[in-house]
Amino acid sequence: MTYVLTWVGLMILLALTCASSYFPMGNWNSVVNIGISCAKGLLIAVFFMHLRHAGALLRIVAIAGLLWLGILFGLSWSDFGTRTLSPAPWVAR
Amino acid sequence: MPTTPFDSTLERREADLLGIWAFLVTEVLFFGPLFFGYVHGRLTHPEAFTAGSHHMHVVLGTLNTAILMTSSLTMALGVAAARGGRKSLRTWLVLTALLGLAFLGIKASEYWMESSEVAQASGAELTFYFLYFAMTGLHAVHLTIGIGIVAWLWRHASRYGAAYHSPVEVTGIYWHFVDVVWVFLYPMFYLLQRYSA
Amino acid sequence: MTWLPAASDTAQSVDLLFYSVLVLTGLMTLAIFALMIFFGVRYRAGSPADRTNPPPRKKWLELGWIFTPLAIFIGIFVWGAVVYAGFYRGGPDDAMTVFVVGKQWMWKAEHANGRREIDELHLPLGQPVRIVLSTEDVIHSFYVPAFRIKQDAVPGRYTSIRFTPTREGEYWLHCAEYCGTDHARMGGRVVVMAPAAFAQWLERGNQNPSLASQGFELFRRLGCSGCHVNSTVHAPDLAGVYGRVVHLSDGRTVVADEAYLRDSILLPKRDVVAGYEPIMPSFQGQLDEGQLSALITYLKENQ
Amino acid sequence: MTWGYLGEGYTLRSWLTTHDHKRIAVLYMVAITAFFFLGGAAAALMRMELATPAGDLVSANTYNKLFTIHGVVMVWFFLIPSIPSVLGNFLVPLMIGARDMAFPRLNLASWYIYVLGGLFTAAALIAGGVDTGWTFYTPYSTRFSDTNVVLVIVGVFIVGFSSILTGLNIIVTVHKLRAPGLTWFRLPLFIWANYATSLILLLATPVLAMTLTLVALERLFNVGIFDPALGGDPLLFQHLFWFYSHPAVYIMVLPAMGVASEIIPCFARRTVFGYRFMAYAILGIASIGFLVWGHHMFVSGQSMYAGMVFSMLSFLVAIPSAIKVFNWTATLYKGSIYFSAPMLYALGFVGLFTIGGMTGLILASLALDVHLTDTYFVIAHFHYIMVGGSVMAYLGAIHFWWPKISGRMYPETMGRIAALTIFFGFNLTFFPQYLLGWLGMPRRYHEYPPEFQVLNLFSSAGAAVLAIGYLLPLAYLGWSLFYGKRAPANPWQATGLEWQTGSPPPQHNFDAEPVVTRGPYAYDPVR
Repeated sequence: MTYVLTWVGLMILLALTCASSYFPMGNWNSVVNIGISCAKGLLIAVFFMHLRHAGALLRIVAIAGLLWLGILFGLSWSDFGTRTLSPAPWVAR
Repeated sequence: MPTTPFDSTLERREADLLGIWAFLVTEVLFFGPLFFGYVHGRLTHPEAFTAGSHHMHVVLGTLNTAILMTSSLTMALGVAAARGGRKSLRTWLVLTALLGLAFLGIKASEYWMESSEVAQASGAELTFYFLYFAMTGLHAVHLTIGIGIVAWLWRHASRYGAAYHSPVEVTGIYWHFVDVVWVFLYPMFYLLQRYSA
Repeated sequence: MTWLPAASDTAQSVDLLFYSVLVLTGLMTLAIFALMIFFGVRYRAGSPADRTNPPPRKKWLELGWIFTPLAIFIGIFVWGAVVYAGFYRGGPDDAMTVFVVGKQWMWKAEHANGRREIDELHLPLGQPVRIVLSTEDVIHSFYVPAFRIKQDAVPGRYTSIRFTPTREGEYWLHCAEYCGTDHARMGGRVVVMAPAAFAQWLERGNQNPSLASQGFELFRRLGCSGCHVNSTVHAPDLAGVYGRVVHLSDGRTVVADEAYLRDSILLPKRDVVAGYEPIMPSFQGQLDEGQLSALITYLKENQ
Repeated sequence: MTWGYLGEGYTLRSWLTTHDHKRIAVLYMVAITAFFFLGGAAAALMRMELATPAGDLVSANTYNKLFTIHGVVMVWFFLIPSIPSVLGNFLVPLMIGARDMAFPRLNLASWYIYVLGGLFTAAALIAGGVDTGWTFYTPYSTRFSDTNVVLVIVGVFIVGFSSILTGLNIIVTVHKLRAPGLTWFRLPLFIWANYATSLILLLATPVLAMTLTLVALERLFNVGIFDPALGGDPLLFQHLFWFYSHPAVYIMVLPAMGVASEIIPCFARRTVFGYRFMAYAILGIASIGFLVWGHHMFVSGQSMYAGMVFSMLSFLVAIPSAIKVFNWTATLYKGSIYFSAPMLYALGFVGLFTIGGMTGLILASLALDVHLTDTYFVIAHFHYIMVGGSVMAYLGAIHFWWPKISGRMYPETMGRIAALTIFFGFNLTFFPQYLLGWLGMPRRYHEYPPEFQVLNLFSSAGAAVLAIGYLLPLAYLGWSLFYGKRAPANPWQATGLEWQTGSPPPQHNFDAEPVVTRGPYAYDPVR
């Protein structure tokens, strides 16, 4: 049964993410966390939500939401990310 | 009741699927600003968020994630049962609802335990707690709605069979979405630099 | 209806850009209107015009009116961006700094030598000036139409804008970001004077101590010197800290600029210096913007 | 001459529990007309106040509440629902040969949610109004305003879901219920426009709902992500708000473009010029519209580099709009143009939208925006696009499809007089505001320097003419309901599917399932 296999996969990933947070990896910790969460999300979407044999339309719709969030995060990063580049208000010397 | 605008139930099922997926897009974007606030807070005040995260109960969080993913499994099996017209639909729906309630129970106990810590949080750590309660609270509200719909399906389980089962399928997709949201919330709140706890 | 004077260096370049874009877009608009009227008259119902096979599409025409405007727009964008950068990029650093604090429905300006004024701002002719803005409550926006400059004052941080007055006279000052009941009354006058008259004006008026000395007085009164100046408490020495590269406890390195000093005073636990404990109390809410900028000026000049 | 869907039931209950998309459209039309005149009244009061430099007609607080209610009501209760919910609901099923929307019950729920949101906003108005401006900028809205901000936020939150449901309905209907033979590139441009608008409704409105909730939470429990003392940043709010609000202005103008693309080919008796480019331009506006929100924040403390990124993208979004204006003009070439009332409205729309678009270019350029933002130049710019564009196109659409909606013909001469009055009154009101903006009069000012009085007087006089212009259609369209000539099935010999069924159409829209064999605008010029 593919569903049970998917479930087992999810459990393994859960254990992995929980364990990985106990190894000091600095910024890599959050990268690993996000990666595993995306993997779990993908597993659920493809198997449980039947995107595996869903039409192209449903797949595009599924991705659209995340893509638009990406626009919000990406373009506003152009503000928050570059605030420190332009010199501080008082730069004199 | 006017005749449905569709010619066949197949056409109706496709429309329902497109409808629920379009609705999930709005849900993803509804959670968007909260994730946006979280990312901004995390980048500008890492130490306050880490401190806040250390007050969380990791064991309960991990258990909750396991419970919710199991409920996704039972929901998926329920949808398969509905498609096959099997009687086991009712049992899967009951299991899903019970797991959902278990999740809410653990969540409520966590809230109760953490409410004392929130009192003396201040500055950016207060924002962490606000985001924690706002996001997990909104998730819990969505879960409660999900449990309500599953209960409603359970009462009308006899109606669904191989010919007509789109309500079960639609609820299944909604349930899995709520699970995916929790999958992202769990590491964000519980697993911040656990090694230095 | 007086025409708007161009009283700063930026004003001239903004005017030039505005009139050229106005002419360009005006021509495009008139061309479209002329075409519509011409077609309207020529092809009105019942007119004997030749209507054989109206073209449903023309590939090259449609691509033409995509890429031609695109090229023009990129030109306007670059020109505008270059002039815009002049407001913010640090020009020759002889710019005179004036701290302007927005407070619900008044502008409080303070010159480097401590001379204060409310809803008034005196500036010397021909000398580049940098306005450093902060606000004590909501968002305000420092707007002088004659200089073509506008900059929001955002709570929680400093914002600044840079220009050079080029014409003597009195000009309107407005608040351009809605800030409550008397948003419309929150404004005043900007007076541009000859440099000599300005220097003389700066010395006259209420003689309060210079910003740096006010900062030093605060440095003692609030107890900063208790820990940071040869004391038993293990706290970083602040002499000459401005401009230095600081190594933080979590491995990051930061240049100690005004924003860093400000955040260290208000949110000390955020960027703790390597090798020190986060024991410094936060001064959030005890200092208003004026005192904060005085303290930071003192730290800057205490080389 | 049966009364079609209007004759299906005369009781109030039959109207309030209908699932028929045509009746729901009429319910929406009544509701938004009421809100239009509420917003209009606020605008009239403001223009009267601004006739004199001193703040003598209303107090500063009242003026602030007036422009807030004008903004909130006009944006969320008139402009956003006007064409998608009224004409979209009525025409989308008719134009694609469907019996009804995909989810009829959801459609009715959307109207009730709209009314509920309206009640909350009206309650906020009665309880003393709100003075934060329709933009709700923090920290004024969260900490310093003492008016009932939370009540109006609940109202806007609820009405947001009403437009999400309408958008959802239109998207699923266009995807799943097209008549046989109706491929995507045989769809009328009105459908393309409403489809793209629904995409924006679905992708942008939820962000607004959550952002306003965060403002309400921060106001009630003073905890949140916008307060600098708690490590937040007021610019977070502006990013989130404008991420919704710029696509929202495209929600308001895109359907108007769809209407113009229907009316102009019909009265020029020829196919639209460059159909494919027009369809792609609609999708282009909808997608690039999401990338440009930062141009509202050039002077708000946003970093210089972000300003440049958003300025460049704002110039890109102007390209599809330019394509559409050029195509509308080219559609007149070699046509046989009949200047009926809808045509006057449509040509007025193209003209005023062009002026609005050109001044948008001026505002997109960084250096000019520093001087012009938050002044009356911006007010004139967006009113040229919203009032000159969307409202003119909405009125043109109401006149063009009035035979289909009411089964009656409107009086032609009165229609033309109203169109010209509105065009003249509009220009007299808003063109002086461009000059005021360049001269440096900030927006949302209850008092202003005396030297601006002459231009403000022109503007206030124009507002009076505009008010009369808007009252005319209300009068003669109402009159036409009872005494207007009975409308034939296709009074304009137009080519849309909606003209192949009776007017007003029967409840189930089409007696025989229509089959589509040709492209949308197959007009033969010689009539």
